[in-house]
Amino acid sequence: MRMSNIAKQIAPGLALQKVDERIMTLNVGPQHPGSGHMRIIVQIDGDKIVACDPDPGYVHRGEEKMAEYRNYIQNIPHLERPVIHDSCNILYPYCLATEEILHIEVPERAKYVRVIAAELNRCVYTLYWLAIYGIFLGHSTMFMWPTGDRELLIDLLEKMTGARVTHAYFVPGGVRNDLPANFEDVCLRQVDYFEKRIRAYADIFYDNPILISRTRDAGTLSRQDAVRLGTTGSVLRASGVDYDIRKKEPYDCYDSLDFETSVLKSGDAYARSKVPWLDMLESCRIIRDALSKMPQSGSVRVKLKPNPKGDEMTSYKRVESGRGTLGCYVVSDGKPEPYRVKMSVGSFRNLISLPYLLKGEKLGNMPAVYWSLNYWPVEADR
Amino acid sequence: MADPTFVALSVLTIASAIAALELRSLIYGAIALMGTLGGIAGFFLLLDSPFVAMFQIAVYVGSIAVLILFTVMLVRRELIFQKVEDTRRKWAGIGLMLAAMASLGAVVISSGIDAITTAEPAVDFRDIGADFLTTYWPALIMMGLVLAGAVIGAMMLARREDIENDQRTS
Amino acid sequence: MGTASGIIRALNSGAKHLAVKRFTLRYPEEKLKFVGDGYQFDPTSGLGIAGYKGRHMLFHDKCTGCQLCSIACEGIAEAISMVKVAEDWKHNKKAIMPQIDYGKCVFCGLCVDACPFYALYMTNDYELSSFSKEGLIYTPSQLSVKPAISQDVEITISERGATHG
Amino acid sequence: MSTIAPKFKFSEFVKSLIDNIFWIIVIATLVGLPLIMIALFYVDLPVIDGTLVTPFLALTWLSHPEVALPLVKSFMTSDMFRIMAFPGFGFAALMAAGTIFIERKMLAKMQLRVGPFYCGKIEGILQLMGDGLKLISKEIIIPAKADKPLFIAAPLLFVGAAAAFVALIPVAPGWVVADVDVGLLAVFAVIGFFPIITVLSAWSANSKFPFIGGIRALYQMVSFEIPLILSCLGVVILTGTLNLSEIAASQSVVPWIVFMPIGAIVFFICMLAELERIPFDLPEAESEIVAGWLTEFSGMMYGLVQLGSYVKLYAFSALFVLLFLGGWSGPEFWPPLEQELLEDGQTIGPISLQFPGLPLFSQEFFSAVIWFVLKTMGVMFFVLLPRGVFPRIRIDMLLQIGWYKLITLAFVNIFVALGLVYAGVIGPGGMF
Amino acid sequence: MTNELVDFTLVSVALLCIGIYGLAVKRNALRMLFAVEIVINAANLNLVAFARFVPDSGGQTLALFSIAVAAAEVAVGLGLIIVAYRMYRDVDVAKFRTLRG
Amino acid sequence: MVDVFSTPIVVMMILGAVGMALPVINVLRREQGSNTFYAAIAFGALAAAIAFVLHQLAMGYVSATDVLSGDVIADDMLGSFFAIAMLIVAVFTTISSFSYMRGKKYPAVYYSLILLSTIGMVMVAYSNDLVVLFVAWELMSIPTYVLVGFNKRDPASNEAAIKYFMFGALASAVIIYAISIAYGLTGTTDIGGVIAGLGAIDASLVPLALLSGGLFIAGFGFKMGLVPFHMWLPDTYEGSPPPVAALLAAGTKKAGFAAAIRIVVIGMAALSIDWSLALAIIAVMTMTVGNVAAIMQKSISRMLAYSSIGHAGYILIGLAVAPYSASALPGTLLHVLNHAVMKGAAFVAIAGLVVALAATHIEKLRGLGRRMPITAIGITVSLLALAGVPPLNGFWSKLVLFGAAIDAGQEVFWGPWLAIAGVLNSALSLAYYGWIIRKMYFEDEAKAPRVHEPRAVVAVMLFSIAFIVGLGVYPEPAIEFARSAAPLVGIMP
Amino acid sequence: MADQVPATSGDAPPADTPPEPAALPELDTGLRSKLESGLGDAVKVASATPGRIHIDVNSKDVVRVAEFVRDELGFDHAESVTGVDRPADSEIEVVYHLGSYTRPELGGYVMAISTRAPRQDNPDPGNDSTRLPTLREVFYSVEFHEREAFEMLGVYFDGHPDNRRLLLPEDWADLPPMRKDFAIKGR
Repeated sequence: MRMSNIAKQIAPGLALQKVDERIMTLNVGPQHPGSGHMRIIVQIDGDKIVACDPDPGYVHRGEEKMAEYRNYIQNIPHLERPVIHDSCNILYPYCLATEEILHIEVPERAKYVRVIAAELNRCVYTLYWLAIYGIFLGHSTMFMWPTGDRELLIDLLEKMTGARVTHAYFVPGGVRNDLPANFEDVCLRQVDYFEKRIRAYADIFYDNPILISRTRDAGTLSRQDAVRLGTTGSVLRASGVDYDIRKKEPYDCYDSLDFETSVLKSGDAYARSKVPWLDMLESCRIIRDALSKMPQSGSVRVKLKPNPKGDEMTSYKRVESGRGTLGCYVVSDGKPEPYRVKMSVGSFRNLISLPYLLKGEKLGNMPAVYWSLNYWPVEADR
Repeated sequence: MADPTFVALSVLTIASAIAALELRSLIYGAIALMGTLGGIAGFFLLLDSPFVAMFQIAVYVGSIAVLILFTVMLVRRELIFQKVEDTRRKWAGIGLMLAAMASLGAVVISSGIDAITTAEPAVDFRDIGADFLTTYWPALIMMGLVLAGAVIGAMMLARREDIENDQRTS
Repeated sequence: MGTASGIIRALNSGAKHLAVKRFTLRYPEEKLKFVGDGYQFDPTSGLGIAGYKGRHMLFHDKCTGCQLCSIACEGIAEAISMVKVAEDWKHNKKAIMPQIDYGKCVFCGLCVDACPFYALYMTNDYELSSFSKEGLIYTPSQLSVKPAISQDVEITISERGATHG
Repeated sequence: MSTIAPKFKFSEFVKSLIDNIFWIIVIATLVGLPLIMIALFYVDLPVIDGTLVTPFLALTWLSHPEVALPLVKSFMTSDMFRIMAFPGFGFAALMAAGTIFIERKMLAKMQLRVGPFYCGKIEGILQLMGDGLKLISKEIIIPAKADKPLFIAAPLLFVGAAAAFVALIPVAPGWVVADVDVGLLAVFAVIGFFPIITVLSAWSANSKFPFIGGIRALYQMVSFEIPLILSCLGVVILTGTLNLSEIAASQSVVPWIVFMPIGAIVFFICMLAELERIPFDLPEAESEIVAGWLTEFSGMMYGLVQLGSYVKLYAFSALFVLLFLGGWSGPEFWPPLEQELLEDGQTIGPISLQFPGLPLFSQEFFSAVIWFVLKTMGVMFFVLLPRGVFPRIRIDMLLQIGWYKLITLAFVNIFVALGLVYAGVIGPGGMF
Repeated sequence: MTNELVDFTLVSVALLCIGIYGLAVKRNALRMLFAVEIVINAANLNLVAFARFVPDSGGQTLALFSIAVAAAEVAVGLGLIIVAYRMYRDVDVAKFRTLRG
Repeated sequence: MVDVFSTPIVVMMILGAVGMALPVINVLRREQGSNTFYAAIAFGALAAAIAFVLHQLAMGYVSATDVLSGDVIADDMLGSFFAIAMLIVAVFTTISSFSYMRGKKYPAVYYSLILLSTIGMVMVAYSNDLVVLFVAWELMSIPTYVLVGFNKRDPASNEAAIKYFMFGALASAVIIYAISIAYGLTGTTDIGGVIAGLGAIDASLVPLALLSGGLFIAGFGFKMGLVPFHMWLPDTYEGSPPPVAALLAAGTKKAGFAAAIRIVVIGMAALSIDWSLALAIIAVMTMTVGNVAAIMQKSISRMLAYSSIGHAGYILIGLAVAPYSASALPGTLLHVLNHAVMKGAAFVAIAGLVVALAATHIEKLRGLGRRMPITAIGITVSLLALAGVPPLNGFWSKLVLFGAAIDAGQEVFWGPWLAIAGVLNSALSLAYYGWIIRKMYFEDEAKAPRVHEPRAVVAVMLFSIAFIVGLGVYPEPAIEFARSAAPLVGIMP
Repeated sequence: MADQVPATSGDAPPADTPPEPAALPELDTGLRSKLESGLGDAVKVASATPGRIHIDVNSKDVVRVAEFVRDELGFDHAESVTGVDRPADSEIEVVYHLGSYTRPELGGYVMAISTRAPRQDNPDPGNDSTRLPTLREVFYSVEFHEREAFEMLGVYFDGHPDNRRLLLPEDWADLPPMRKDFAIKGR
């Protein structure tokens, strides 16, 4: 494998020294409505982007450092903070890794409950992302519909976990509480309706000719470059790489469930925006399947020693979150607190491709391409 | 003697013509030029030629002034406010202008042109259209060629060659 | 002509939604109904009981002042502090009980998990806003009062769309 | 307690307001009225119907309907009324306000939410007034390096240009502020002002995002003006006049949209672009350039621009109605009132009711206005609808649509019109 | 008709002189363009005024032609000025001094 | 109404259709290059136009010169004469651009603009109405503004274009002002009507009529390069691409004379005012300034520019003495034709120099006789003809002109003095022309290799040598043609 | 503090005795043998579980090992770059987690390459001896990860084209925050 020519194309950093006077430097900055909690320094020549330098870190809060001071259980409410919409999934690899360190086997029912919660949470996250994608493209209905339909799933999660967004539901050894009574019926009904709703997005959004012409061929990432840049999740799958941790390295009960991974070939912003939507449809399928295969009774949590200590070992576990592969590397030195916790997050990995994708695009494509990376600034900063 | 509207219009027109040339900021100069053009359109209305007046506004204000403003805005900001001129040359020019104005004015006033009056109704703008299509059709075709040539030429001139049109070079 | 038909379909879809029921929850007038009484924890089985994690409720007759809730909170939000109460309980010689600062609490419920004596539960009350920071600090005696809440609305799904009541 | 105004109490605020109003009334009554009377003593008052009007007489007339109604009627035919109120700016502003309300409610409905709800008890009908009050009371912030005169003048000019546009729109036969022979050309002359105002305001703010937005607005407006004009030419060819009233009157049988659907579509799309409505709202694309050329406007300056743009929306919709939908023509709503009802009044049992000066307006007028308003509202609905359905398009796509597709379609439309004229179907000397 | 022909002609003459003054004195290419526009407008005013007093449609026709021609002229002139600005970063005609024989 | 199949309309249609088609073809073909393709199309159109004009002349469809016909466009001999001259110049320009434009961008735009400008020149010559004249004048001018500044990367070209544009725009503004006054005085825009009207105006309006005439002279004088209005000319000719300079010097300038003959001469004759003395003074000034300044130039294109100013002076002699001598206007026309060919050939030769040597400085001409023999011969012949050396055509036209001036001496005392000034100036000009020839042939560079001469330039050179020498040897048909084309203005009421 | 009192509820007996390490699948053993045969002494396998292999590499060899892993074993991207401060050994460990997209059979496999740089107690990021060769030329995807490790632990990656701050503020003047001797306030 030879070295990519990307390395030569992207100048080291952005030459922020005095450039030609007709090149305008825009701070699509933390206070600009088109960036989220980060800054993209964009240099434009007319309407064309000549260089771009992402500048994350505005919401960096040192979660990894904080995790070194708290024991394995106390870390849970902290580590879910980076992506409160996807809090189950971001806790998932931490719990898996901790279970490996503490040598815990999770009960069977807990695995299914975890999967249901994780899939619901993935949909919650994806809807939020989709809503912002809609408003970035100037499609206000696509902002309102997902935020409204998200309520259905938040409602379900609230019934399960007792909180609407920051669930703190997963713990090493299972989940914190069992499902409420009659949950399966409610869940099936709402998920069915939810699937109907998101299928209705096709007419107004995904099949909308204006949207298609706007996002087709915008920020195209070839399969080769997607691999080389180490992108993940929907960005990777939109470029035609069939890679999903749920299939490749099935955790908990994913190997017993029936679902497909959604892969598109074209690698442009349109494909990147469509893959999460297809994923949501698959999530509905997974939830229904998991509900039917779930053991009806049984414990959902292994009792732990108070203040458990792990072995002196490392563990690296991965799950598929809403933004791609989410890895957690836990180093234990035999104390109740982890020695080092490192989250390898999809947003951060996808950010590398932003300067590459935006170079040469029109300024009008900037929000479309940027947000199609499935980027969540808080998660990238951690 | 002239009526107040006329006096107001002429003051507006001439003052803004002077302002267009003398104001420090080019932007305000361009706006003053728009004042002149609008004043001329007002004269056209006074002269019962609404068609020409509207055409004047539509073309001059709608396109020429926009073009000028656009060009002015492309210019560096400090240049917009820069005013370089030779003082002696300026005063000589003013003197020359006043002399020319006086002599030409004298010629006009003494020429007995004010004897020309008319009581006939103004020309209907439909006649102009008829003229365009009957008598002056070669001129109309040439006008089209002029505009086409100007557009082709201006596009050729204004196109920037340093921007390559392809999006990415990979 | 794919463009034209796509545009017409989009317009049609938009127009059709004019007849779909509104989803909005009109919050001050309507309040969402939650499952159960709130989040509780059963220390013997080590499992929680599903419920909303709202304001806490403290049973003075069960609290021993063991500080486990406060210690559990220490690494998380540091919202719980143990304060003296002017009460005389046999099982609580030190007469200290948790006082919770809802300006800091993240409602994770780990304090409830930590309490071995069923003394601390969570209720469905989430309307805790106050004009001052002091108003957010709930003393043990405030925590002992069961909040009076009326929550009546649920998502209902019908032919014409989902709606809140 | 608020940290900004720690001693603030709402009741005291209301009390102070009431105090102010009380003292204003007292002073006005005790000082102002005598002053006015003294002043009136020295003013030459007009003679109406052979009687010298005195202030007292004028007041008595107002209470007498037979005298007052003709006075009102004559006032209604005055130029001032036309400019300020009925076919002019007041009417347009009312329509614009209605449009804003409808837009918000309709968009909310489409997006499965409620929209403005609380202000005004009934479905938030007073929300617009609330917003207006808020905008008026907000501080107007002018950027330090801005070109102040231009920056302040731009919103005013914008509203002025919109009002000038409205002045050219006839609402009913004879009800137009300025009945210009070259009305359509005048409309285009007025439209030509908008890009200049936009680009000047953008430049004067001396900020990057407004400048980019202004340049985008300039591109968009200038490039869509051409197909806009061309799409109207078909109508001009068929009617043979530029006067908007005559154009509207020429469609009493069949509206031109029947013969020229292509022209109508082109005009509609160009209209969306000229109005900077979604999907052509590039100058205000908030995810790219914050709020485009409106970024630096605050308080009532922003409010004025919004007012101007909605007045412009009304004017464009009305122009569409006049050009393609037959203007005010339509079947009358109710038969004309009987003559004796007007003269003798209605006798119900022992009481006979007199309606002196009842027909302030004729039935035709009412019918025309209602049809016109209905049609305009219909067009506005279609202008508002895309906002809920389409995303924003990109500037290169926009220019391509404008320069290639729409101009071609507009020429097709012209040839259709020419064909109709030469075939003798319609037009001067034709069927209609 | 309260206005007389001579009034219009005087205004036109004044504009002509102002325009020629501007062309003679100003060194800014854009200002020179302004001056040219002023002269053309003076001529147009004359044409329409005479056309009103003759009365004849020819003057208005010529005025329309001249307005359109002026638009073309301005387009080309601004193109040239933009090209010059890109090269010299200035719009001062006196700074364009490549050709001095 | 104008006949659709009359000469000017057909020429306009041919050239206009092709001129509009070129950019469209360019857009459709989606490419930049292929200069030869567009040049061939343009050349074909011009050749067809010339052929049509000649055909119309030969078949006798063209009426005699008649200003008072009342039509907006006159299909007459005067127009056809100028049309032939200008079409020849346009052909020269096009052919020399074969080599000059090689490898440059936007060839389609370039040739399209040349064709449009040519239409303008031809229509100026044919127009019989002030409206048409004005529009044609603009059609002639506006494309040349772009053409002069065609080398966008070249500061000289751009500066030349801006100067030319400023003066050109002022000229057209002045012309339309003059038209407005003439229209106001006579109430018509028909040239015949204007002339008739000016002949019959009130005495009190005469100052205004004079103002109008003066403005006309000023406006046309800008294009013709008469002396007070000549400042732009050297810079522009030097900075612009040499083929375009040929078009300007030999084409648009002559269109100015055509317009002047149509309006000034005839109109002023009708005004019966002694304006010819003013023209004569301008003529003398122009030729003197041009020739004296030309001596001091270091660049050959600048020298030719000043020389063309001088020639404007010679041509103006004809206009000045037109009322007093029947052979004045034929002389003018003849010199216009000859000067078009001579100056066109000279500038085309410079274009060849620029292509081959990339230089126009006089010192670079050393040894040109050996390095580029055909170009050198062409330059030599055309320069000699410009100087009026006997066996060449320039001699005959100058002879007719000066003869007319002497002839006019019977009526006005200054006529012979004009001739004397002309002869002196010709002698003066021979000095610097000779200097160039000396540089080319007698100051030999030691080891100068032979340079490849562009084939297109060679073709033009051969044609112009043939034309110059041919007309020099056998001038009768040209003189006869000019005599038939010249309008009769000498008849004073 | 936290280790005195149990933070979790329940007093159930701990899950005692770590389970026996399962036999490694064939893929793992194959990879391991390839590594050892291809690189010899340069790598030391620290741990291997199903789907994971963790190798220790000297900083001199890391580029060579990475190229071998990329070209021979087919790992084509880096998932994360973790810096671990080891004040006890006076070293800083940097762990590259590598995955593969192009080889389907390696989809569930993660290879961790661990290397160590000397640690200084008074760090001067970028100018002291805490340096490692960059792997950016081998795996383009480590660009931002290495920037993060640079600012968080003060490991300067020689040859990285863009050793700038990424997440921390530009004026951060304290210790690199992920080092163990950088203490959170109040702890």
